[in-house]
Amino acid sequence: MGFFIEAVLGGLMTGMLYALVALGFVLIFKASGVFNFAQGAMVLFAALTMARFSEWIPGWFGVASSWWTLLLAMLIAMAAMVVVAWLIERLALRHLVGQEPIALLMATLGIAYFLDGLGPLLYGSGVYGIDVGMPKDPVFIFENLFEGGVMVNKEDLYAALIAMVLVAVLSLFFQRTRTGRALRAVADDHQAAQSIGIALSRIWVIVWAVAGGVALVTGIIWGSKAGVQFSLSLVAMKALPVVILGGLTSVPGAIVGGLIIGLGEKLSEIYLGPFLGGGIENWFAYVLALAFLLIRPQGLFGDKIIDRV
Amino acid sequence: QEQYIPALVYRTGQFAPLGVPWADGKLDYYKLVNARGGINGVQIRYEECETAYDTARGVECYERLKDQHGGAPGFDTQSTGITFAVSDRAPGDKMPVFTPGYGLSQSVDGRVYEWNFPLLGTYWTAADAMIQDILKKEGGSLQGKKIALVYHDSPYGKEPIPLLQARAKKEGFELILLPVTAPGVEQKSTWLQIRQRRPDYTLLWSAGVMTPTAVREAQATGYARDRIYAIWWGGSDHDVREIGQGAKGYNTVTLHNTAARGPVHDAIKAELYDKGQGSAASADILGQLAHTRGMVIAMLQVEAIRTAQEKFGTKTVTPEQVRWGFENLDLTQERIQELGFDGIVRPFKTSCENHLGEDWARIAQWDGSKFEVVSDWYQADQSIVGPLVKEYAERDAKAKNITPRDCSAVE
Amino acid sequence: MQRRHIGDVILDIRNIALRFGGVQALTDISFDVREHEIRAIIGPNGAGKSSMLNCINGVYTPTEGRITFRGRTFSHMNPRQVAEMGVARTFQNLALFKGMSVIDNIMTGRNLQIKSNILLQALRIGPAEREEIRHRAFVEKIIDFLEIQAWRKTPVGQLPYGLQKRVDLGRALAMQPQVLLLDEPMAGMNIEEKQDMCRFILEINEEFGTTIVLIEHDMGVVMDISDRVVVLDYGKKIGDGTPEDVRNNDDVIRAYLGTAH
Amino acid sequence: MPHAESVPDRSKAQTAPILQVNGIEVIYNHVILVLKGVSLQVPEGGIVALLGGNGAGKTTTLRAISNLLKAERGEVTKGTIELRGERIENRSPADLVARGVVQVMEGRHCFAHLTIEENLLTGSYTRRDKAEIAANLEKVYTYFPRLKTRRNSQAAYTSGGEQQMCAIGRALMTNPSLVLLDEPSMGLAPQIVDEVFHIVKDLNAREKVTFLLAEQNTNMALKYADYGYIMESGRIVMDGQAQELAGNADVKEFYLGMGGDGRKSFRDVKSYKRRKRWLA
Amino acid sequence: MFYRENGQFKTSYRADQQIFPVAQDRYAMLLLVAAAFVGVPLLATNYFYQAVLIPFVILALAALGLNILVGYCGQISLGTGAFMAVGAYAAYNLQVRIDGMPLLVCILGGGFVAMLFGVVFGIPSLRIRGLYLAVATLAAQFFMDWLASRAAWVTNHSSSGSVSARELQVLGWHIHTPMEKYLFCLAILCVMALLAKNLVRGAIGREWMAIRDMDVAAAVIGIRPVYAKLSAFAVSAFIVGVAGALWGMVHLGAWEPAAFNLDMSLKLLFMVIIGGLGSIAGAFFGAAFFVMLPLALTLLPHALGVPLSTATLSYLEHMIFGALIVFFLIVEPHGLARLWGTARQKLRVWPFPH
Ligand SMILES: Nc1ncnc2c1ncn2[C@@H]1O[C@H](COP(=O)(O)OP(=O)(O)OP(=O)(O)O)[C@@H](O)[C@H]1O
Ligand SMILES: Nc1ncnc2c1ncn2[C@@H]1O[C@H](COP(=O)(O)OP(=O)(O)OP(=O)(O)O)[C@@H](O)[C@H]1O
Ligand SMILES: [Mg+2]
Ligand SMILES: [Mg+2]
Repeated sequence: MGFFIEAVLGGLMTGMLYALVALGFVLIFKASGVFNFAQGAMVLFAALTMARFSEWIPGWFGVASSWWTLLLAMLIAMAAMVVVAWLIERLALRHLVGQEPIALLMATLGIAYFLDGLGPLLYGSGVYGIDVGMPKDPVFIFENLFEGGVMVNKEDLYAALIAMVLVAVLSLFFQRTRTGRALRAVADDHQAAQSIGIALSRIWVIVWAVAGGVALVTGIIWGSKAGVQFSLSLVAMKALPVVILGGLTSVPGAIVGGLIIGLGEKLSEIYLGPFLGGGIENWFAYVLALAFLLIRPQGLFGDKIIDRV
Repeated sequence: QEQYIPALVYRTGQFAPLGVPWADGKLDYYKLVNARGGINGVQIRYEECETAYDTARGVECYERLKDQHGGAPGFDTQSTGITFAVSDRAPGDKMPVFTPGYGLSQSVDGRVYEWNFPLLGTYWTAADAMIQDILKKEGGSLQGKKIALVYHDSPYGKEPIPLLQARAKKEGFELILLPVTAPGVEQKSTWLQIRQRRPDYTLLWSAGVMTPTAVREAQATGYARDRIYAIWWGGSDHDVREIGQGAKGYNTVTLHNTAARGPVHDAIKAELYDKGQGSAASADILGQLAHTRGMVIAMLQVEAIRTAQEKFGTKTVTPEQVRWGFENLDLTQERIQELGFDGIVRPFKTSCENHLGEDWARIAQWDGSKFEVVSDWYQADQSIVGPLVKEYAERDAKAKNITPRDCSAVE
Repeated sequence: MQRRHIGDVILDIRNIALRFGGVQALTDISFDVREHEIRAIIGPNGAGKSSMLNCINGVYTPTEGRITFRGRTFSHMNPRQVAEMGVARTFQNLALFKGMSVIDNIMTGRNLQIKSNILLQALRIGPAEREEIRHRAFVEKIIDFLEIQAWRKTPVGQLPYGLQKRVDLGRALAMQPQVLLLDEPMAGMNIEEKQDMCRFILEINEEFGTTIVLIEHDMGVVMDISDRVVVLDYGKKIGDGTPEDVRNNDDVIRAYLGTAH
Repeated sequence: MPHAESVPDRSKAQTAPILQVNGIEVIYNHVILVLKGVSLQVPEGGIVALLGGNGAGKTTTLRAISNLLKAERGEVTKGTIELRGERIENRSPADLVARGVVQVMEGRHCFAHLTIEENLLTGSYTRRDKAEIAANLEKVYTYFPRLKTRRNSQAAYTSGGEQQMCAIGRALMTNPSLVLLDEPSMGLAPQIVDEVFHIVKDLNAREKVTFLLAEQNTNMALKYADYGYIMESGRIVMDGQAQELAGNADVKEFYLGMGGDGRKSFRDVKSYKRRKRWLA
Repeated sequence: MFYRENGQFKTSYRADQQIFPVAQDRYAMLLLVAAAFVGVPLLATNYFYQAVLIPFVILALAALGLNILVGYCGQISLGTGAFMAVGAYAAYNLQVRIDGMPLLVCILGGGFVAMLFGVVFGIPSLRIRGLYLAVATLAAQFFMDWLASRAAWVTNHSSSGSVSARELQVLGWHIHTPMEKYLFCLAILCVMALLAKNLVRGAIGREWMAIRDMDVAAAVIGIRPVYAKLSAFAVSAFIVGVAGALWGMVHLGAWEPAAFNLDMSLKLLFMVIIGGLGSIAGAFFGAAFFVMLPLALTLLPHALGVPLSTATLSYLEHMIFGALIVFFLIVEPHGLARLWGTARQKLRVWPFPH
């Protein structure tokens, strides 16, 4: 029983981490109708910037690494993501207004290639650490209830909290603000949005920069878990079933989807995996998402797909 | 006159942190040989080809480079996948493929695998050394114990399984197999399973990001790090440096004396790095596992070429002649000393039946800031590995319609 | 001019209701359509006219009610069955296949008749090719009839709106339907184009005897060419009869025509 | 400050053109030449109708003015467009909206997933004054009461006419001084068509909003417009005061469907001799 | 002025329905095919075969298959790698397990099994659409990745999960040299391309396109979405499966599961989009672009003798590659085939500008 609870908790917290990545996808899709395959590359790029500067800055100032050097590195990384957002808009999106979603998807793949090259070129291809003081050792709760207690990973807990806060803030932003509404309008119809004076370029820079910020947070959390290296960009793949399960257009969907996928994935691997030879969680997550989609093709919270004649 | 040597490397992609020092090690050694006057006076002309650890790109490199400048003297593919792909072409192309410390374990059998040379050791060597070390710790018996294998779910990660199964049968321990899907950024369920089944030891066949993630998860689930044994590709400094104290006690198996510096390192520092000609950014790299591994591999290749040169009396050698060189390599203690590798590799001798030579491995442990060798040398138990090699090689021979050579007829 | 003979009821709609969540799009609608007649449906925007057509050809499933078509009664159908029974339609917001040429668009209307299987089509031998040519000839006739020869190979997405509407009609005609449902075929056209369109509709009706159900907002057109008119408002039927009757119906004037007409 | 700029100078005489288009050429996809030198003028405070058959190039002209061609892969290759004397070919659509030029696109283009009210509110994106926005919203609701009843439904689920009202209302929310109205009457019930044109007239009279409208419904357009241009195959073939045009024999025959002896029945057009213009 | 169809009047619908109605196109095509079969073997080197021609031919075939699904039927798939893998492993198993199985039967059998697999994974498309479907097709990809490395029977119980094909021969023709491999693959490609072209310009092709462009309208004129979508999945998976069998058995010879990973799927999708959705020629353009560009990027600095480290070059390659993709999408979002079409249209009116 204690172990089952551990598995459930572990699954839920992993799910929150997926949700964080998924959030980046949802943001951009919601606001521009672009399925951003470059999200993983953005995570890597942001994390690399952060990791390298947090290492360099103490060197430049001749001080030991402390909270303000970290903060400075984070600000620099954020600035870098804004620049990236601006360049992406300038050089790519602007010229692709009104194109098919699939062409836009491909363009983001091109951007992913570009960033995957640029990151290591600027920062090197080693393994770098990000240490923002996340606790690494486990804590045990309910020790009087179960033998050995229930193990919880504090780091995951913090990460889950951060994810939740981000999601809450972003949901409010979309539903309640003028810019949020404009973002949704752009996603529906680029041309019509332009025709009533919504400046696409500005909107896009905003969204991509926000998505860059989400990527940075994701990068810091995952990077402090696994170290910052090339494979970090692959965490994006783990978020895809979350995105479709929750609905491409739903910020809260990312969280719920994340929880379902995280939980389903871990439980299936632990309880079903041994019978099938193990390693099933990767495709099982997709099968789980598929099962939900068959019932609701637009994901749990996604906007209904509208077709009228 | 020049001897052309193509070098397949991966300086980019998922495994770049390992590939870069490995490639630099190879290059540094070639440069050193050149600085010392070449192989019997023949300068090495090397050329890199980037594979990014991608099989298709590796094959492209192989095809492009194999016939250049009078023919390549063999390939060290740096990848299990590329080795598989290239091994099938090698007999047709008459091209030696040498895979020190990786590749196909059964290719030790030179009767079937005429063109493959897994010198120094295979994954079966590694697995066997780990079990021997554990046996030692457990006082000679593993009866009723549990050992988990957490492996990269690819041909590479699966290589040790047959050996471990054989060992499990013999020693009476339970083997738990836990595959991790590449790239391995997410291993929570794996480590929860470990927590659930509580294996006494965990062997780690990891690569790239999978290694630090595994160590972090072990830390987060409270699994003792000194009960983890990683294959050599999970035993580089960069794999655990960021974890620092959290990885203390983590074991890895090594083919050569990790972190040991021989005279050859000093030579490279003096000849190259002090003159600003080193391949890596700084001389700090000298002595790191992957870099030294690169040097050792380059050294073996150069020795095979030298052996071929001396046998056939030519300056530049053909791939076929190099194959002979690999098959008749005799690395004596004197020679090792002469090359400056004493304390790093041990003497061995290859033959028609045995393309491995001798496999010596030992265990190193992370002390919080660096790897320290903590065991004596082990050698894979021939009574276990021998029959396995034979069984697998013969099966392959049948599948591919190869008639094993009769080694008594080979000069 | 010779009037056609208007026959028996071919399509009978009984007590149809349709609800979308909270929106009651149609409430208890009943009317019938006789063979060979031109039946118009009018009503203000959002009255449920398009929804009515969608119910008839199986795109929407009515929440209540029955539809009888040539003696067969059904409460819900899938669009394919309806198509097989000989009902074709055009769409209010163009629903053409944008990436395909005019010929291909109209050829899709023949697909129900194509018998050769996928293998024969891949090899394109004998019967498959002959069949293709036979249908092609038929489609060319439609193209001639609608006077769009000059655009036969243009992708429809690039055609001006009015021509797209004709292609839409052509696609429906290619099905050789017994009943043709037209949803605002003349929206967005100028007089001359409307005249052309009327000509086509009348010709179809007279020469092939096709029964036509027509939604249209241009009262001139409706009054001139339809035999009987149904008027819907907020999902309810508020009038039914000859154009004359309807034009003088107070409810209809209030809800739809306005005082200007 | 864009806001101040967008308020037109009302004291100027009606005759000063707010918009002047000089000989523009438009090419789609680098190969399809659609406009072959179109010139027109829109006086401040006027209602100008742009008439013509399908494919004449009306929409293209409007798109060229509001600079929405790019997304359609079209470009203006020759000629100039001036708004109050200022060249605007390279202004972004958002800039133009800030200057008071807004286009109501053909085919409605409502934001499908937004509710009617949200659709309207996006129209006020360039506005910041909360009170003004609220007032504008009220104004739109008084013009189109039907929208108020459907304010909380997603636009995609409203009928064609409701969507058309929504699109017009949304444009009005930008506080425009020049509205480019593309086929406002398409698909609307006669009553609503009347209403829409009334509203146009009303806005024009009361708020001095200038309109350039592209229409197929020549009858209606000429009834409400001051001036008209007739386009055919990418060229302006005729222009003049609305009444003049309405009285012109050719216009009567081709655009108003009236021969010498009043309106012809649609039933009789079969025998009616038409000139074939499709192949012109 | 020389390239035009004026004066080439069609007197029958048969003539008008030819694949290349313009005579010049017909001759050019014949020339091209002749050059591919005869001219190329006179010139190419072994390296050129292995690194360029064979991958090009096989990838063009796979892209062709994928284009049927994505370009013609509008169902985006990211599971193409899995279909290829199924084709390859099925062909391999047929060859190893059944003695004397002819190579062609193995390869077509691989296609057939891939077809079944494709249909199964196509079923969700009946409900799920667009990008949701695209992501959902990843299920096929990851499932196949897993199956190939977990189920021992797939790899005929190879210990490490990698397999290698036996000797290749067709009707006594031993396919050994790169040239023979090239010709073999090319022949299959030509036949498949012709059949695919026939399909897409026939009734079934129109059904696919109708579903792609507007599925409700398609249903109303009597097209069954189930049949249209699943047949597109079937045909596409069949062709892709054959390509996979060729890739594994003929091109690679030996492979591991990673040979058909997600990267392959993405690459193929790239090919059809850069090449041109809904165009047979697009598959060829796309494959050519994808085979040549990275190679050109690798070889160019060599040729120029730019002294950059391998890693730097490799990262620059990545960046240039990414940038070029975006660039081509901007220049012509409808792909190289459309670019080619526009060029031809210009040629037709040449020397007049419009
Ligand atoms: N799929 C749907 N989901 C929800 N509501 C719908 C749907 N289809 C139609 N409606 C609603 O049903 C009502 C009737 O719509 P319908 O399109 O039938 O009107 P209409 O009479 O054709 O109007 P118009 O003349 O403007 O085309 C409208 O209020 C519309 O919002
Ligand atoms: N995106 C496009 N690409 C290519 N050609 C186009 C495009 N848009 C319009 N055209 C062509 O330009 C010409 C003029 O079209 P436009 O839409 O301006 O006509 P219109 O006068 O508005 O007609 P309608 O009354 O039907 O709306 C048409 O022949 C049309 O085929
Ligand atoms: Mg309607
Ligand atoms: Mg128009």
